[in-house]
Amino acid sequence: MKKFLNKPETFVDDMIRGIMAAHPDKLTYVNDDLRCVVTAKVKKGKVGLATGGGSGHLPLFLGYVGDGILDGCSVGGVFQSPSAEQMLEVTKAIDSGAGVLYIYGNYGGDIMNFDMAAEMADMEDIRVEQVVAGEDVASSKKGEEHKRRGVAGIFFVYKVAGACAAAMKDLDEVKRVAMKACDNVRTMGVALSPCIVPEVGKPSFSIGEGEMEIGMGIHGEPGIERGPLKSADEVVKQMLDAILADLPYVKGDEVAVLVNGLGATPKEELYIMYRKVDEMLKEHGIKVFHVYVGEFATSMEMSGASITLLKLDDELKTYLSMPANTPFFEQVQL
Amino acid sequence: MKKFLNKPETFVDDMIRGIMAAHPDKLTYVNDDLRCVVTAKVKKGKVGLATGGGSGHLPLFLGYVGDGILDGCSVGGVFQSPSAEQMLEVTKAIDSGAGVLYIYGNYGGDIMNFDMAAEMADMEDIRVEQVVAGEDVASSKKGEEHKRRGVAGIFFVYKVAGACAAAMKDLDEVKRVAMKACDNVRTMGVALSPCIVPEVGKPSFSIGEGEMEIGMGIHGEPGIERGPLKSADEVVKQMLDAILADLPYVKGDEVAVLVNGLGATPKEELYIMYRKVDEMLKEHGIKVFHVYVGEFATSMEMSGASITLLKLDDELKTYLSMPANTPFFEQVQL
Amino acid sequence: METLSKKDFQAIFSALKSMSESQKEYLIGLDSVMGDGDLGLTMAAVFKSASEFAAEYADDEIGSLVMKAGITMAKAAPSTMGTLMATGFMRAGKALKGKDTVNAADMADFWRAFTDGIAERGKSKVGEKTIIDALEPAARVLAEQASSGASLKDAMAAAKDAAFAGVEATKDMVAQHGRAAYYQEKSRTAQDPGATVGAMVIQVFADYVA
Amino acid sequence: METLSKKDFQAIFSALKSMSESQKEYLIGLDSVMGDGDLGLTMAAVFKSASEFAAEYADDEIGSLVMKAGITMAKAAPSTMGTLMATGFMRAGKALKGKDTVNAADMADFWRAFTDGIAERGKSKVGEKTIIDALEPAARVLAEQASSGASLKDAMAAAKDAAFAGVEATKDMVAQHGRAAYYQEKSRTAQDPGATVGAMVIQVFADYVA
Ligand SMILES: Nc1ncnc2c1ncn2[C@@H]1O[C@H](COP(=O)(O)OP(=O)(O)O)[C@@H](O)[C@H]1O
Ligand SMILES: Nc1ncnc2c1ncn2[C@@H]1O[C@H](COP(=O)(O)OP(=O)(O)O)[C@@H](O)[C@H]1O
Ligand SMILES: [Mg+2]
Ligand SMILES: [Mg+2]
Ligand SMILES: [Mg+2]
Ligand SMILES: [Mg+2]
Repeated sequence: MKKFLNKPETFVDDMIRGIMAAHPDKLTYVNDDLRCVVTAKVKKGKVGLATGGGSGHLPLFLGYVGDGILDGCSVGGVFQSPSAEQMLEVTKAIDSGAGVLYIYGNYGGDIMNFDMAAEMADMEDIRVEQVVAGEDVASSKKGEEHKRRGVAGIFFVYKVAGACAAAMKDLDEVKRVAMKACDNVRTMGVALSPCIVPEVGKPSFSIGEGEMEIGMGIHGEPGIERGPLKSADEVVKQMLDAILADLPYVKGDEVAVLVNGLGATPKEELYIMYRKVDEMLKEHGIKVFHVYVGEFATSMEMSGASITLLKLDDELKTYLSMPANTPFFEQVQL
Repeated sequence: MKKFLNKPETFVDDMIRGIMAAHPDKLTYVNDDLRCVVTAKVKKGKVGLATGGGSGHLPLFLGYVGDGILDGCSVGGVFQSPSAEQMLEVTKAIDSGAGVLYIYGNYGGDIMNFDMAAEMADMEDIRVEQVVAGEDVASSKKGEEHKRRGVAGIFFVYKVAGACAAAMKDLDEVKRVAMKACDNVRTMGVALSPCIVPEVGKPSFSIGEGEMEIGMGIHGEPGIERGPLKSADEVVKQMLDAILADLPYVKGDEVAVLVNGLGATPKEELYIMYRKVDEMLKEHGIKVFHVYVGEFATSMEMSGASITLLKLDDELKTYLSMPANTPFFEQVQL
Repeated sequence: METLSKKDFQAIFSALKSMSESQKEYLIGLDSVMGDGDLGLTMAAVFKSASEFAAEYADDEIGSLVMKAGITMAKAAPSTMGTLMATGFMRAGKALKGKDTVNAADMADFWRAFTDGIAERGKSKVGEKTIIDALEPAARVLAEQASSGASLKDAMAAAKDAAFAGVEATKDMVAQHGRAAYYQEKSRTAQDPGATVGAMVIQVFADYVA
Repeated sequence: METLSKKDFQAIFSALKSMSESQKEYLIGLDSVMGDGDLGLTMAAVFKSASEFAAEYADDEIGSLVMKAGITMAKAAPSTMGTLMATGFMRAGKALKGKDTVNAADMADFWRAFTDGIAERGKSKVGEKTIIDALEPAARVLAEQASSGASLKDAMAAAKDAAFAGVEATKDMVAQHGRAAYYQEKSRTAQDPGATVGAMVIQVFADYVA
């Protein structure tokens, strides 16, 4: 294991300390607990947006806390859910009367704890609604969308819901927009190499030299095909064909695209992949509204990538275009 | 070699095609040559800022072409200089009468070609000035600063010079500000693993399991110490001690900090490193004005990091704070 | 002992703490087979905090004692079983809302709410190799016993037997939830640690009223 | 032949093209030892474009013919030697500015400017195992010969010998520039490809005036 760290046990807390030290004007934490991260400037009367999840996926999850997106995030150990208690503390800190929306990925531990947190928040008279993002088409077949893992596509859900909340809409409206994004987003990933959880110290799985695994999850959950690494164009075609067929996205649709690196894969390669995405979307008569390329949801030093499409209507376009500003993500008005 | 690519020979061109396809509103190219990248909106009367260098370092170099920073970039093969001809074409495209400033790293091929391009531009009556960035304290000893490699610190030179040009200052003034940044910036890097040049297909050097190399260059140039990988705090201390002693940065100074990932190193680890940077700067009584953490100058999938300090005065603070917006780097007014 | 008062519940929480301490190593071992081995630690933490909370509890109402003990547990340990155990007690407490005494019928309500709360939170049901495989048979037996007029003592004894039978049954189930589910078919022969803890908790109640 | 006209320079560029084609494989081989092996290709490309440009050149002035041939070269090949060769011709052309004929003294100025231009651009000097090790002795000899009134033919013949002696000398130098420099002490025994090309170019001039 070659990592810059002090002790595996302090990996997460050292990381958050670094984040807090680097961005004191933007982020802070509550309840004397580094893992209850909230924006430094809670906006009165605005619906609060909270997320949470395991560490090891930066900029997920806490990286989207900031102006125009999320207000708070509870942080778990590497690949572990934060506790309901931490979620509750974040909820209390970011509620300013308009209620709080939880947006998080479809993982057992997270669901259980967010459910629990919502129940506890209810006891404290804070209205909480929940939206669970799950858009990895490789993780469950069509018809069983509710079983799908949430991966990089959750960025789009954060973005539009965050903009909707920033526009001072009420909780029901923000939830509706978040759910609309969930309904219109699809992702597929491919992994080339594993990553190492610091406290474990060795890779949790292996992919042979010259092999790739299509559909693998960001914690190493099994994919749908392991085989020889193909050319970038072939890999993209296989992934995008599956995404396009799933919603399905059709001629005349307008989409936002996210080509996401899982950690070690350089931007050079992500753009080589996007070249093919662009070519295929043109062939399919699908219009591209905006393109994001970079690391939006990672697995530490895993090498691999994912492709996400978000089908847009005017409302989603408006919210996607609004500015946002966090220590990990800046966007000016599109 | 596990990379998403089609053919090694088309690596760079496929990448640029992807970039152009993703950001057509922001970037374009001239002379029918993908490798002559210029901003989609040249601003009349503004000093043009050009850079250039080998591929494999995204967001260096072309990633800094955009509003508020650079206007053009000639792109070489992986780790190879672009040609003087390409530099000249970029120069012609971005000059709108106020002259052009070249800012590039201290590498033999780049220097030779930029010198040549400047000479050719002169023949076409375009006034060109040059600033060569070299701030890697590990690459040459104090007193021989002119021999130092330019690495991630060039970002700061781009940023302040770009803001100065955007403020419609003249060529001499922009050059003065760029040189001021060069004089006040210092970097030190550490590598944990090599990277693979696509056309070569295998690592150009190796670092043993459990080893690190302090001071290694971003093309694998030898560092100043190879030894067992130490704790993040120890690594940072060794690097920052060298940086602080070099300028030297002293009590009362105000700095901007850049913790840069070389490619495979996750943001989690960069922030663990920053935690120690922050602690040490506090101990030294050095004030931090702004912190950048992320990938600003990479070596494809190399794992490692660099730390850069820029000593600030009011002028540099003003220019650093101004907004910038490229496909790879967005900053709102600080 | 046909009805339990607040004092009895305080004693039960204290007994749960003792149980979790004495069983710590055993639970760590069970959870190490196909889990991360933390179960002994989290159960000790959970019941320590609940017992401390209960000991300080001033009011006579049992419902809110139990519910708030559940909240306390949730704050004490973030792992799966910590959350589920907390959920169970919170829901059981809600079911006992307003009660200063608890009889056999109330106890049946307690465990039904406890079980359903966990099943709902965990999205799990019988046969999926979880704590539900211990709780569901126990809750069902308790309901039968209570409606047929059995004593609290006899009802809880029967529930305990049903719970441990449920634990036995997990030795021929494939895990559908949590870390053990990664092992798929290989998980079949293992005894489920969560079910084991569930039965142990019921046993503490049964032993107290015996 | 005591003076060269524009036509002669056109012929020389044509001869450079032929030379670079016939030496292509040899130069590739030399550059493959400690370089990337492209030198034969870049020299062929550079002199092909220069010769095509020169053949079309209408004016009689030699200075701008040579300088613009240099610019043409710069556009033809991006590698180190492409840039340096282009620089050499551009600077030599500037030195001949306004001249319609070139005598021995002009030729000395040509190679002095050529050599200094490359040394300046490459930040290199004698002894660093580069093309300068062929050019500098040749330029020096030419200056001596010209000032002592030697014929163009004799002066160029002496310069050629000095250049090839310089190439020989690179076989006991450690490379300070370019890819070969990565090899440090191991680079010592190799013959420098850039110096070799430099001497070959001088030879083309010497052969033409012979
Ligand atoms: N979704 C679920 N519903 C009910 N019980 C579950 C569920 N997932 C796991 N369990 C129970 O939790 C036990 C493991 O608890 P614990 O060690 O706390 O898990 P972890 O350490 O993985 O968070 C399992 O033996 C199983 O009985
Ligand atoms: N800085 C320099 N100054 C002068 N000559 C140089 C310099 N660097 C390299 N050379 C010459 O260039 C030759 C290699 O040329 P070339 O094959 O074009 O290089 P590359 O392919 O690495 O760009 C070397 O043999 C050497 O003579
Ligand atoms: Mg466990
Ligand atoms: Mg656990
Ligand atoms: Mg070469
Ligand atoms: Mg070359």
